[in-house]
Amino acid sequence: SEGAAGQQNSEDPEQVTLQVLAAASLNQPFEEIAEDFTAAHPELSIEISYAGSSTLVQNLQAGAPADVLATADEVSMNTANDAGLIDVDSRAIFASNTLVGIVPADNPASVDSLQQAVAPEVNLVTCAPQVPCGALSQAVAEAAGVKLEPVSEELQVSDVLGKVRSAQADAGLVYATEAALAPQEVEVFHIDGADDARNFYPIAQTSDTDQPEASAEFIDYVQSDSGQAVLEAHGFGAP
Amino acid sequence: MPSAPAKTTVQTTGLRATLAVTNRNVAVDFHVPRGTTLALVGPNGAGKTTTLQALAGWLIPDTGYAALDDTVLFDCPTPERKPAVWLPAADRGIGYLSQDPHLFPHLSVRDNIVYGMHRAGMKGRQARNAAAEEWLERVGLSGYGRRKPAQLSGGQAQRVAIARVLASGPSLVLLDEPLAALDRAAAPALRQLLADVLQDQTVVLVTHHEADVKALADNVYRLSGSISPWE
Amino acid sequence: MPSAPAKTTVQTTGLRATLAVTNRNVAVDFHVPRGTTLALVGPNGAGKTTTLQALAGWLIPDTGYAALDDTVLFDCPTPERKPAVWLPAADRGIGYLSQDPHLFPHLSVRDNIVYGMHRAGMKGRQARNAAAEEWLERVGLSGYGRRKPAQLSGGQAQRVAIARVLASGPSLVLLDEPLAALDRAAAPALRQLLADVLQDQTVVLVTHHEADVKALADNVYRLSGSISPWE
Amino acid sequence: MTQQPLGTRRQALLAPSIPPATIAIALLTGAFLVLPFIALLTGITWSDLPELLTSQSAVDALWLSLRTATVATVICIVLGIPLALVLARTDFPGRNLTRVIVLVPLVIPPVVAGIILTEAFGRRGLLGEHLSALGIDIAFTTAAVVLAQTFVALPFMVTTLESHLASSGQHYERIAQSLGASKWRTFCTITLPLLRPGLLSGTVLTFARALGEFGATITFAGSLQGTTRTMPLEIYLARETDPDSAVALSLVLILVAVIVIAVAYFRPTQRRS
Amino acid sequence: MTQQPLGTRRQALLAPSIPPATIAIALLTGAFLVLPFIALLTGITWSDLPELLTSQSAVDALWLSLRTATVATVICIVLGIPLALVLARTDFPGRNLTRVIVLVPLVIPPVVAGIILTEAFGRRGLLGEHLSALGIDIAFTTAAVVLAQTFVALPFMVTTLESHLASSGQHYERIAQSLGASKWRTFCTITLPLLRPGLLSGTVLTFARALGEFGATITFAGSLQGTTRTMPLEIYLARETDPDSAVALSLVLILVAVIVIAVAYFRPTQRRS
Ligand SMILES: Nc1ncnc2c1ncn2[C@@H]1O[C@H](COP(=O)(O)OP(=O)(O)OP(=O)(O)O)[C@@H](O)[C@H]1O
Ligand SMILES: Nc1ncnc2c1ncn2[C@@H]1O[C@H](COP(=O)(O)OP(=O)(O)OP(=O)(O)O)[C@@H](O)[C@H]1O
Ligand SMILES: [Mg+2]
Ligand SMILES: [Mg+2]
Repeated sequence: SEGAAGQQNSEDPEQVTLQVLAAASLNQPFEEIAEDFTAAHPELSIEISYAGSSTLVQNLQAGAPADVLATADEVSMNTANDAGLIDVDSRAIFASNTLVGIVPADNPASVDSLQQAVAPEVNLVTCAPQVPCGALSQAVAEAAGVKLEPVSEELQVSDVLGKVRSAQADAGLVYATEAALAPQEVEVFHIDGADDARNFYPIAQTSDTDQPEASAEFIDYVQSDSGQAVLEAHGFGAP
Repeated sequence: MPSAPAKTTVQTTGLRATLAVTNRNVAVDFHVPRGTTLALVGPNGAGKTTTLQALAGWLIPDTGYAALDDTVLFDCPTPERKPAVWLPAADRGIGYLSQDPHLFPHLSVRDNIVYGMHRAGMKGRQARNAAAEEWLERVGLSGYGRRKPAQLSGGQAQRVAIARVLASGPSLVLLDEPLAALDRAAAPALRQLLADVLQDQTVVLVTHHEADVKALADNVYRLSGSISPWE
Repeated sequence: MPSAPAKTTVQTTGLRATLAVTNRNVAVDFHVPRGTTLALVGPNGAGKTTTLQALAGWLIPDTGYAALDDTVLFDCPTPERKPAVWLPAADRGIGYLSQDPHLFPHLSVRDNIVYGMHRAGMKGRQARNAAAEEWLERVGLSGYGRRKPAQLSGGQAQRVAIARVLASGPSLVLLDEPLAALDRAAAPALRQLLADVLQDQTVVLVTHHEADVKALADNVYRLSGSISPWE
Repeated sequence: MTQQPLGTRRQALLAPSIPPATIAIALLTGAFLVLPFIALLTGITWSDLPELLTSQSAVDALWLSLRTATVATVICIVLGIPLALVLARTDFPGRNLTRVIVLVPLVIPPVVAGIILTEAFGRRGLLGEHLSALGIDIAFTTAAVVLAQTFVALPFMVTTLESHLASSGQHYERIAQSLGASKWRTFCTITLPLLRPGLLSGTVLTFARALGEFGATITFAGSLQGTTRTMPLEIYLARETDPDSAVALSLVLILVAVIVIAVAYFRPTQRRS
Repeated sequence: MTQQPLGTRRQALLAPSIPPATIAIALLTGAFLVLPFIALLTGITWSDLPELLTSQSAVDALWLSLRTATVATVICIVLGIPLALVLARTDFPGRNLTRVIVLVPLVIPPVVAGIILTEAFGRRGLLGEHLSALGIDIAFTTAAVVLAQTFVALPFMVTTLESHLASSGQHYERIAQSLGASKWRTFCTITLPLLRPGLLSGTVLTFARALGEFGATITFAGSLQGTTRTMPLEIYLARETDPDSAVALSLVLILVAVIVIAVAYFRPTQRRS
């Protein structure tokens, strides 16, 4: 499964390229992690493709060359597992994410709790229940005993952030990592009980990788202290 | 030549035109007294069509001045500047039969003839259709009203184009070789028709045929601006 | 009329044509002996253009048969079925001057004339350009080679179209009112040119003018299929 | 004489033949396009189809898509014809700049189109701010969907119409005005009818683009069943849980488009009336 | 006589005037399109721009986008002209069905286009399976990007060309063949040059659509820097972290498109050479 790009290092026959499929929300931490990792392992180079988790699984199913898969939810990983695309033994949870509420910086509707956010005059946006962050929102709201009636059920968490950030919406429910992307533009409010319903990020080797050792090393590194530190810096919680 | 009844303006006004189109080597200067027909003759490329186009409002001459009775059609004192006066084509009340018939391809023959009757002030769909039928009969095409222009022969299309121009009730008629495509049998009849219809009208007629000049023209203006190796 | 030298086929073969186009009311049947000119005359709408179009391969007649010397151009025994023989236009070796000049608008006047010289077998860009210049001179337009067709007057375009057809070296020439748009001065000269160029050619000539018939035709075929209120 | 007997052969002139090589390439191209279409058809679990298509969310999405795409297309026609006319037939400084701006929505990724629409017409946007002050709030409404579709589809209408206007010449307009027709009458009775082939192909492209619009809608209008969640959004969502149902829903979208387009498009391709 | 003095006024016939109402609507439409464009320009942090644009990933993506969109456009021209010609000028059973199939990629959401491309040309796809057996594997290569772009952009070329061919008539082709020109020569010297306005607008639409392609690419070709991550994918990723940089990158895409289009497009709009 060596990609075409692996040829650029052909002067060094030992050079190995690791191909990683990662959820788009992992873009920043994984770039940093990859940099640190290859610094420690000069014989390895890493290429990462980012997309939505379900797209990644579909890509893999269609034969995308890859050694490691990291998704933003366990459902996608289960799908990959059911299709025999991953090596079950290598599967691990390496990060988690909690749900938080966000409002535009000037908080036009004066919202600072989930209860206020579901008031009818507030333009609330959430993810659609079909996507991971939407399912999480539903679960949290149910636990808190409120009913979500958003003006829009977004297909991606980044669209929720986008709408709150542009003040198109008065409030939104997003992952803490997502909120951390725009610290100046949105204010975060905590949701009671959200920590009990966390979303976990699994990682695994693909079943047809031809670099099992290197893959395992990378997966280990993500779970190591230095990997976790990077993830934490970007708002991710512990596994 | 008898003229409109109770009008007291100078009978001879009609059309006055002086114009030049430099890069086509065209320069003309003539006067068509009201109610008369001027034949514009000359070799291919002399500028006959160009002159009619300027009068019709399709082309701005480099310099020139033209007036129809009391109305100034255009006034272009210098080639560099915008015309001092430029009456748009639609407001000139001029009927122009171009060298190609150019019938509206999407309209039936009848609707082509009806098209200009708005200007002629004819009211009512019925009246217009009846008038169009009359015109078709005059040009020898009764029964052809429902056809599309693509279904006509060359000479038939030319006849419809003549009817279309005349039916629009113009106050000046410009005809560019109206009888060129017509058969020998039809030409004299249509010539007679033109002679009848145009009798009291101010007309500029482009033609290559002596017979047309004889039958229709009161005056002749000869262009020789351009080349023709046989002149 | 002198003919090609060392050929021993029947000298008189030439063009034989019988054809009918029902819904246009057209039915003709004639023979043009090799090397002669037939004038096709008749009122507007009689079917002259239709006949030429069928011969040129632009239109399939309902029934008909035509052969040029030894080559069958088409054979349409019944209106319902596909023609038994149908030679495509490009393979007929026929030069057809249509009623409208239809010069290729994107080519210069010279390139319009050069276009058909492939068929005439003329080799080399230089030779072709020189030949085109000669043709332009013949039709009185030397110096116009670089213009675009849109920059010509009606009569000038018609002259180029004539040159274009003749320059393509056709073995049968079909001319639809070639001299209609030409000025009085030019017409006799071009008529003479045609008479010279077409002398040994097989020609079908559509015209409304007695003078053309007299000067150019060996035989006359008169159509009267269609209406003309003055016939 | 008036009613001539109907000919047994077509009266129109023959179409000149085209090179056989082009036919060969056309076949190849056809195959290239047909293959995915077959893949689509074979990829569908037909037994699931009835259930899928009658689900409330699918019906809502389909209905919403039809309404918004139709309205957007009509707006594009009404706005696009004048703009194309001005671009093709008048000469003004900044004409080329206008052309460039017309093409912008065509080039930018739809998601970015959504972002800049928000910055223009959103609650805090350049114009949206003032609309908001007047109590007009289009965010999260069906109007926002129409706006997004219009924005991304308009260039197709304008570009198509402009090229048709540019290649058609203006002889008939000139003659109409010489027959005394006003500008408006010339436009309605000559320009528009003669523009018909361009208008049809422009409408097809516009409608199709509006119907398939996804990125700008999700970013600018949001996604709420029955209000802003059009078919493409519904399909995207379905794909999260079940890629097969996404493909099946696409088939519906194709069928709808084909029916709508067929009504508009196939009439003129028949030879003569 | 050969060289006449250059006229001081344009020799062309006047353009007949258009209704003032159309000018008013055109202005309104222009404003509607300009507003988001202004929003785009004001939304950019210009000081960040140099850094953004010189980042390796942006340069890679831009270069990849340019290459793939250009290749896809060329393929669309080569494949689209014959198909349009066959659709417009020949009569065969199944012509209308072919038209429908040509329009399919236009209607389906790009993500679904990616899915069905995978099912057709992917490693386990209808054709891909056999290609794979031959050692040809296009999924997740740059070739896959080109394939996806070609698939979604081809309908624009075909539809535009077909409507131009349909509205242009075939008189000149007939005359060329009567002058003895072969089918192929007629095609090259008459049909193609006269098709120029349609070809230009088709090329602009095709190139723009290929350049902006996102959904089919990410689904069918994946997103790997330098190989399959085109500008729209790069922009999508940038947007995850920073919408402003997404807008700024879009500006680059717009500039590139404008330059490429300007080269192709603006020449013919100048009056006479
Ligand atoms: N668009 C143009 N650009 C440049 N020159 C042109 C253009 N149109 C016509 N001309 C030239 O202007 C001159 C006058 O043309 P015009 O059409 O007025 O002639 P005409 O007298 O009508 O000739 P004909 O009897 O052939 O119709 C001709 O020499 C012609 O070549
Ligand atoms: N496309 C068509 N459909 C139906 N009828 C047509 C079509 N074209 C021509 N006709 C009719 O066929 C008849 C013959 O037309 P044709 O053009 O052959 O006449 P023509 O002899 O060339 O006349 P002209 O001297 O006017 O050029 C005419 O009555 C005409 O109305
Ligand atoms: Mg003239
Ligand atoms: Mg005729």
